[in-house]
Amino acid sequence: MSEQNSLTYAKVNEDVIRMLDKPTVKWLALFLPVLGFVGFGMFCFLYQVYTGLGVAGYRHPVFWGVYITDFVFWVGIAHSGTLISAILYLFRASFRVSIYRIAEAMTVFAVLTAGLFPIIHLGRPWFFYWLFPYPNQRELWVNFKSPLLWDVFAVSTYLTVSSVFFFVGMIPDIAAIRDKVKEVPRKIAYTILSLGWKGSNWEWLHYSRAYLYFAAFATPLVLSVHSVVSWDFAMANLPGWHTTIFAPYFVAGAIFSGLGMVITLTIPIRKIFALEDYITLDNYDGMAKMIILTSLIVGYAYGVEFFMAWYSGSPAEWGQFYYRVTGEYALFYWIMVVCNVLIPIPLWFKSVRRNIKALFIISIFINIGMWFERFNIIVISLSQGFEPGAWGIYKVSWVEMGITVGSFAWFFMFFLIFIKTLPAISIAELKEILPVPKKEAKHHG
Amino acid sequence: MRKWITLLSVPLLSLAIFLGLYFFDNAESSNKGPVQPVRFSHKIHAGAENDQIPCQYCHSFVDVSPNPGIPSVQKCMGCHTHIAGRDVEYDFGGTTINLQQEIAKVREYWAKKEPIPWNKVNTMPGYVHFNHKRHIKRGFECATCHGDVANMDQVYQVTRLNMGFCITCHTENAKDHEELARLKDCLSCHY
Amino acid sequence: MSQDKKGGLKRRDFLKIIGVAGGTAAVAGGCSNPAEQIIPYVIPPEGIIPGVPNWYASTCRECPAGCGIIVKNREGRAIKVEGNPKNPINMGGSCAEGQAMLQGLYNPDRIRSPLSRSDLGRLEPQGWDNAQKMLTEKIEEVRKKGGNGRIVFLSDHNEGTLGNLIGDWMSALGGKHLTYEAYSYEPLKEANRIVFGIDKIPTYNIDKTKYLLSFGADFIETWLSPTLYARQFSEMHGYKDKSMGKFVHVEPRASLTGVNADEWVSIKPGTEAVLALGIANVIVSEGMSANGGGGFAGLLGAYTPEKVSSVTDVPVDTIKEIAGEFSSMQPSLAIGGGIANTSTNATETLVAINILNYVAGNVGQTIDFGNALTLSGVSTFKEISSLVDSMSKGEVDLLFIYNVNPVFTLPRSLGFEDALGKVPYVVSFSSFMDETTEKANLILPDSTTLESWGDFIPDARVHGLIQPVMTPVFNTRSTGDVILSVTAQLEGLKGRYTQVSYYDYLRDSWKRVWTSVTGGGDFEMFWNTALENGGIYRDVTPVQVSASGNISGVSFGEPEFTGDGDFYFMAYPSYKYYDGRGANKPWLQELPDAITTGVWDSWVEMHPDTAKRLGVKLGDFVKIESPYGTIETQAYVYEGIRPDTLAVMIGQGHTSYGRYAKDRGVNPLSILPVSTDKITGSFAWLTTKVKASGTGRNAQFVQTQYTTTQHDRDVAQMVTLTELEHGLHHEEHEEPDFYPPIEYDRYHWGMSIDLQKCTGCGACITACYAENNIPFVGKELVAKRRDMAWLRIDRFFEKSDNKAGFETRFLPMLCQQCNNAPCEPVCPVFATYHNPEGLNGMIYNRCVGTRYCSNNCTYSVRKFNWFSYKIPDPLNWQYNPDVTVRDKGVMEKCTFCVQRIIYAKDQAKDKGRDVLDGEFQVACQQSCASGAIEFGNLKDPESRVSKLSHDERGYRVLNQLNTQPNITYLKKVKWDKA
Amino acid sequence: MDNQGVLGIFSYVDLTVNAVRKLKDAGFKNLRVFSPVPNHEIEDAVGEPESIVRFFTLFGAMLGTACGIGFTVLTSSDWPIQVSAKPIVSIPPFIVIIFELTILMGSLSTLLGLLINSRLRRNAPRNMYDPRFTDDKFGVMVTCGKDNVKKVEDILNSQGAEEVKFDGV
Repeated sequence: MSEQNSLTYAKVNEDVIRMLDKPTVKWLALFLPVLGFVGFGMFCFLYQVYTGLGVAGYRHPVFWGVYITDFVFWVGIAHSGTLISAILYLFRASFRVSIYRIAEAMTVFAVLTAGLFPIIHLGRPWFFYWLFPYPNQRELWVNFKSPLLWDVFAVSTYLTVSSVFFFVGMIPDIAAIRDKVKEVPRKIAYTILSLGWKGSNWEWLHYSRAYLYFAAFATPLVLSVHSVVSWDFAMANLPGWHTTIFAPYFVAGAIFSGLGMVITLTIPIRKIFALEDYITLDNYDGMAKMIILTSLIVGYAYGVEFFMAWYSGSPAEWGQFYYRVTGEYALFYWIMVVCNVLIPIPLWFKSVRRNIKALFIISIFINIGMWFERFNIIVISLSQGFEPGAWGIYKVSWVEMGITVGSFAWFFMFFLIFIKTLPAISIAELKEILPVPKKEAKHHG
Repeated sequence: MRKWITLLSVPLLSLAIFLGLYFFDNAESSNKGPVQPVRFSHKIHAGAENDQIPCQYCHSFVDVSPNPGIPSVQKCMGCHTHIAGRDVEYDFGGTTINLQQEIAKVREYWAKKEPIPWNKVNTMPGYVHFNHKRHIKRGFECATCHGDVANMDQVYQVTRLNMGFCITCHTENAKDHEELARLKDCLSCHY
Repeated sequence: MSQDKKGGLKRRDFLKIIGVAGGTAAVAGGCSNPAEQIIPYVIPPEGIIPGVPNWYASTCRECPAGCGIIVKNREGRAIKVEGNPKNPINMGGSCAEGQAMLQGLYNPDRIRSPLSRSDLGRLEPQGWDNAQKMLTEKIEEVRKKGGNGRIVFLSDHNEGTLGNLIGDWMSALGGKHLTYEAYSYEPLKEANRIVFGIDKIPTYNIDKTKYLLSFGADFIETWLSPTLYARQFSEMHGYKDKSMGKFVHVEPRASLTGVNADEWVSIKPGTEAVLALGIANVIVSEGMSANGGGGFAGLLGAYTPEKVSSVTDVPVDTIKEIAGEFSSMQPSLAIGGGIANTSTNATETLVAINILNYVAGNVGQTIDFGNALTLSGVSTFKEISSLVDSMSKGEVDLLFIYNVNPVFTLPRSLGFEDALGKVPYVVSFSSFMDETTEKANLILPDSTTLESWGDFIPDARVHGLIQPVMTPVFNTRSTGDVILSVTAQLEGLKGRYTQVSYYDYLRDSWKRVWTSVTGGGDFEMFWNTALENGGIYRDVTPVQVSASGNISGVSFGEPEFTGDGDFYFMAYPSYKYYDGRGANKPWLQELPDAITTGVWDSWVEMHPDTAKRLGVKLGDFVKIESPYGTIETQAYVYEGIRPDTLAVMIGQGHTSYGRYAKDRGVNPLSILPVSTDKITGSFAWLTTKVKASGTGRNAQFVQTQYTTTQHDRDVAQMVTLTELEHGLHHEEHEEPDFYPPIEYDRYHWGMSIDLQKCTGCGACITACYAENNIPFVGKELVAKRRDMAWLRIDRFFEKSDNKAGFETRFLPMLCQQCNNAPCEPVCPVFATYHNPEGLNGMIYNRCVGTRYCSNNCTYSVRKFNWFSYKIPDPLNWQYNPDVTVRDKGVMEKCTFCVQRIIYAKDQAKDKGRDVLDGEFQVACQQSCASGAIEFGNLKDPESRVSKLSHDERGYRVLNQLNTQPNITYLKKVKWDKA
Repeated sequence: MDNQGVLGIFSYVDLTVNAVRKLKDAGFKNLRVFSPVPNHEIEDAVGEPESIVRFFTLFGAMLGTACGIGFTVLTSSDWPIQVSAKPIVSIPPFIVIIFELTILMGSLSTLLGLLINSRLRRNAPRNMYDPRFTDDKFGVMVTCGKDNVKKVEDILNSQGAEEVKFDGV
C-alpha cells in the first residue's frame, strides 16, 4: 500500500464525503436519460401485461428467452459484489477494501434488477404472489420441489442478506458523514441511518463479530444462489441444460461477469471523482487475476460440455452442441467464446492488467460475452430439444429489448443515486489498512 | 421501554399482515343479494309458514344435471295463470312491494314471450365445474351451500363459495383416504 | 350490412334459446366475478336438460361421400360433430372437413338474410317474404317468355329428396336441373362401361385385399369416399396376426395417400395406362393369370416390360415385381383415379386398370358394383360446358345456383364467369358470399346441413337422413322450403306440392322409402328409428360383372399436353378444402398439411433437383406460367415429386368467400386450359406443361414443423415385417428408479397409437380443436410457431432402401401423460400435477405462466396462451361449455379429454358401477377413421389399451428418459419381404 | 447521581492504549473507548469478553433450519399433491429451502444481536461524544464517582490527551 502512505484518516473522510456534494450537471446529464430509459422499460412492461406475453419474441418451443437471460445475467453481476465483500473479507484480501462498497452496492442493485425479471416474464404477473407460501383460503401451498420456488427463496434471501450486509457495513461511515454534514435535512437523514453509531469499543466489538458472521453466511449463500439459478436449468431434462457441471460453471461465470461489471463501473467513478489514491492499480491487478482464473474455468466448462455431449453417446445431447456451433445461433455462440475466453487472454500480461483503458475495454466485452452465454444456454438449448418435430427459432422482439435496456437503466439509476447519497468507499475499512496513527515509530508500515 | 416497542413491532406487524390476508380471503359475503327484475320471494313460495313448495319443483334438473335449472316462465305461469296474488303490501326484505303487481310482471313477460332476466346470485367462475347432481345424489341439502333460502325474500349469497369452502367440505366428507384423494383432485372441478 | 347492427339483438334471441348462459367463461381473476344474468327458457323445449348434452344423428354433406354424423347439442347449440358409428360408410370415423362442419354453421361470413341486387348494383338485405316474392315474379316473367331450358338449376350432387324436388320443380317450370361436382369421375364410369358393360362407380373392397395397387387414387384424401377407404385401408394395411397387406402407389407425386404406401412408384404423368397394361402383360405372359388374360392377351403382348419402362420411367424390375406380387398376393386390387390420372387419356388409363384387375382375377372379389355410388349420376363436363355455352349465348334467363361455386372450381379458361354475366337473373342459395354468389341478383341463403331437414343417398347401401340439430343461426331458410313456398305462388303450379314445409315433403317422400323397405308397420316408428340411426342402411347383393373383351375404340394413345414449359403441372385436390369449399373454415386453414405442414396458404411442391435448377429454396416465390395465366406462390422442396412435375393444391386463391379464404394463396385452376378426356369429354386436369422461374422474392414458409427428419432421435419407430415374423425381442423390464412408481386405485388412463394405421390425415387435430375450445391463431402467429394445437402430427422423411429412397413416418404427438412427468415437479404453484387416475392435470386458473413446464416437456406438447384470442361471433358459439376457455398468460395442453372422462364417470356412478372399457371415447380416438388410437383404463387388464400396451410393437417415445408415458405407440411396420 | 463522566481525546492509538492501561491499573473498570476504526490494541487493553452475537447467530440459524424443515414438510403434507413420481415429502429438494431459511434467519438474528448488544438504537449520539471520533480522533471515557474525577483527569492528561472534558451527568 505504498501509494496510500500519503493518506491520513482525516483525508479519507474528506475525500469520501466530498463525493456526496451536490449533484453536478454532469451527473444530471447522466441521470435524466437513465430515468427516461427506465420509463420506457416500464411502458414496455405495461404494454406486455396489457396485450399478453405474445409481444415478446417467444415462440414454441422456446419458452424462455431474453427475460430469463437478463435474470441470470443480473444475478451473476450481483455475485461478484458479495464475493468481493464477503469471500475476500474472509480471506483478508486487502485489495478488496477500496472497491467492496461499490461492489456491494452493485450486488444489491443487481439483485433488485434481477428480481424483477421472474415477474416480468410471467404469463400472468399479477399473480406473482402465488409463488410465495402464504396462508390462504384455498388451503393450497406451493410446490417446494420446483426449482423456481428455490429461486424465490434463494433470491429473496440473497436480497435480504446482501442488503443487510451492505447496510451494516455502511453504519460507521454513515455516522462519519453525519458528523461532517451541516445541512439539517441531510443531517437528520444520516442521523437516522447511522442508528446512533459512536464508534465505542463495544460497538466495534459486536460489530466486527457480526460482520464476520455476515461474511460467513454470505459466502455459502452466494454460492448457493447461483447454484440454485443454475439448477433452474440443470434440474430440467433438456439437452444442454441437464448437466451436473452447471452449479460450479454458473458460479464461476457469475464471478467472472461480476468482476467485469465492477471494473466497468469503477473505472469511470475513479476517474470522475479522482479516486486514484483509493482505487489503485493494485486493486485492478488483483481483480484481473481473478478474471483470468474465472475465464479459465468458464472456458473449461465450454469445452467439457462438448466432451460430455460426445461422451454421452446421446444423439440429442450431441445434436444440441453441434447445433450450438453450427446452427442459426452459431454467431452468438462464437461471440460468447471470443468475449469470454479469447479476449481475457491478454490479462496474463502484467502491463495489460495495469492498463486502465485495456481493462475497461476487456471488461465491456466480458459483460457482452456473459450475457450471450446465458442467452445461448437458455435459447439454443430450448430451440432444439428432444423431439425434432417441435424445433423452432426464437427471435427477440422490441419489447424485450426495451425491457432489457430499461433494466440496465434501472440498475444505473440506483447506482447514480447511491454515488450521490452514500459513501462509495468504505471509510472505516480504508482506515483500517492505513498505518495506525502512533506517536512513536510513526513510519514503520 | 422504547426498545421493546421496536422489538415487538416486527412480529406484531407480521401478524397483522397475516391476519389481514387471512380475513381478506375469508371475509364473509355481507351484501344482501341483487335486486331481481321480479321481486320473487322464496319465503312466500318455499317458506315453512307459507307455500312450502320443495326446491326441486322449480329447480327440477338438480338431480339429473350439473345445472339445477332455472324455471321457465311457463312454469311460473303454471300456477300464476290461476294465482293473481293478493293486492297487499308486502315487506320484501325492507322494501315494500305489492304482490299483485309483481305477479302481473310475470304475466307480462309471458304475454311478450320473453324470458325473465334474473340476476345470478351464486356465481362461480367459468373455470370451476360444479356438478349439482353429484352433490344432491350424495344426499347434501341445498341449504348446505345456499343457506336457508326458504326464509329469504330476496335471495342472497350465504357462503362465499370459494375454494376453501369446497375443500373444507370435501375434506370433512371423505369416507376414506382414497376418496379424499379423489375429492381433493384438482381436475375434479378445474378442467 | 345493416344486419350487422342487429348483431346484439341476435345474440339475445340466441340466449333465449340456450336457457342458461355462462357455461364457458374465461379464466378470470381471483377476486370477484362480474355480475351475470341467467336467462331461463320461456317455454322449455322438450327433452332438453340444461347441462346435459343431446346427440342427434344426421348426414354430412361436406363432400359427396355422405358419411353419417352425430352432433352433440348443449342447450340448443351444436358444439361437436362426430362420425355416426351406425353408418356403414364411415362407422364412426370422420375427416377434418367433417369435424369442421361447425365452422360452416357458425361461420361469421355467412349471409345473414336474403339479399337482392338493387338498381345501383349493390346487394341489399330483404325480408324473406319480399325476396320470395321477387323470385316468384322473376319466374313468372321468364315463364311468360316461353321456351324450354331457359331456367337452369345448377346444384351439387344431391341424390335424395331435395334432388328429386329440384328435378321435379325444373320439369314443372320447363327448366333443366344440372348437378355439378368438381371431381366427377366420368372416366371411371366410362371405363367400367367399356370393360364391364356397367357405367357405374363401384365400391371397392380395399379391406378385403392383400395387395393394393393404386394408380393415383388419393383415397385417403378425396377419392370417392375417403373416410370409408381410410377405414378399409387400415383394415387391410394394419398389422394383425403377423401379417398385413401391401400397398403400392403409382403417381408422379407422393400424395398423402402416396406416402402411406409401402412403395411409392414415381411415374411419368399420363403413362399409367401403359404401366397397367405392362403389368398385366407380365402376369399373362408369365402364366400367373387364372383366366390367361381372357380376350386381352393379344392386346397386352405389345407391352413388354422394357418398352413400358422406357415410356413410363418405371424400372423393369419394379414392373416385374409388382406383377409378381399383384398376381400372387390374392385377392389384390388395382384402383385408378384422382387427379394424377386425369390426362387426356384418362378413360384409357382406367380401362387399362380394369383390364389389369380382370387379368388378375379381382373383378367380383374386390370390386362391388352392387353398392354403386350415386356419384355416377352427376352431370358430365360436356353438359356443364354446353351450359356455359348457352349461358354466354343468352339462352339462359334464370340460373339457380345451389351449393356449388363454379366460378371458382371450373377452370377460368372455360369462361363461366363471363357467361354468368350474360345471364339476366342469377339466384344463389348459397349461405356464403362465394365467387359465384357474389355475382347473383338474388341471394336466398340456405340453412346449412346442421340447421335443416333433408336426406342424401351416397350409395346403394345408405339412405342418410339429415335433421336440424339447432335452430338457424341466422335468418336463413332451407332451400326446400323456399321452393315449396315459391311454387305455391306460381300460376298453374299452386297445387303441385301439397306440403306446406319441406319437412312434410321429406316425410312424404320417406313414406315411399318406408313402403319399399318394410312394406308395412308403423311409419312413425320407422321414421323415428331412421332419425335415431341417421338414416336407413341396407345390405346390397354384389353384382357380378365380366369383361367384354371388346374394347375397340380405345387406343391407349399418348397423353396430350398443352403449353411449352418444362414441367407437368398438377393441380391436385385438397383433403382439407376439397374443391375450395373448406377454405373459409379457420380450423381447416390452420390444420397443417400432412406433407408440407404448411398452413393458411398455397405452395408449389417441387423436387430438390428442380429447385436447384430454378435456383430456389424453401419459401422462395416461384412464378408458374401457362398459356392461360400465371400464378406466383412459395416453393416447397420435397423429394416425393418427379423432377419434371410441379404440384399446387386446389382450394386456395379465393377472391371472395369470407375473411379466412379471401386473397389467400393461389388458385391453380386459373391457369389450366379446358382440356378434356378424349373419350368422355370430361375435364382433364393434368394436361399442362408450365414454365417456372424464381422471382427472387422470399418469405418465411409458414409451417408447423421445421425439420424433415428425426435427426437420429428415433421417436417414430419402425420394425420390419421379417423381424416381427421372427418374433420381436420385446423387453419390458422395470428400470431401477430413485423413487417407487405411483400406485393407482381404480383408473389409470392410457392410450395407444398404432403408427402403422395412422395416415396423417389430421382429423384428430381438428376434432381436438372442436372438443377443447382450442383457438385458431392465424398465419402470422403460426409463423411464430404459436399455433395452439394440443395434438400435432410430426412427419418425418427418413432415408430408406425402398424405391422412392425415402419413407414417411407420421407421429401423432400429444401430451404423453407421463407417470414420471418432467413438467410436474417444476411448476412452483402446482398448476400441473399428477392426478390419482394417471392424468397429467393442467389447472388453467392456477397457472401463473412461468412456462417452465413446457421447457421441461420432453415432447414439447404444451401450448401457451400468448394472447387472449378473440374468436369472432358466432364462431365462439361452438365452444364446449365443459371446457374452460383459456385466457392470456396460461399454459394449456391435452388432458385426455378429462371432461369426457368425468362425464363418463358421472354416468357410471349413476349406474353404480365403474366405467367400462370402450364406454366412451376421447375426441381424437373418436374421429380416427383408421382406428389408430385406442384409449382406456390401464388398470383393467382386459381393456384393449391394456393389452396393446404390452404389444410386441409397443414402445414409448424417448423411453430412455424414464418419463414413463401413458401412451404406447405401436411401431410402424416396414414391408421388407421379397 | 454519583457518577460522573470524564472524556479524554487522543490523536494517537498508542497514547490511547497507554491511557486505558493506566486507568485500568488505577482500578477504573467502567471505560469506554471511541475510535474511528476497530483496533486490536485497544480491544486488548480494554479486555472485553467475547461478543455474544455468536449465540444469536447460532440460535437464529438453528431456528431457520427447524423452520425450513417444518415449513416444507408440513405444507407438503397438508394437501399432498403428487408431482411426477416423487414422494410427497422428498428431502433433496427441500434441502435447498432449508438451507436458504437457515442463512436468512441466521443473518437476521445476527443483525438483531448486533443491534441489541451494541445498543445501536438511539438515533443520535448522546453527550460525551465528539464528532471527530468518526474522523481521526480517539476517545477514552471513564465513568467514575465524583471523588475520582480529578484523578482520572490527571491520568488522561499525563498520557497525552489533547483535550479532557468533564460532564456531570
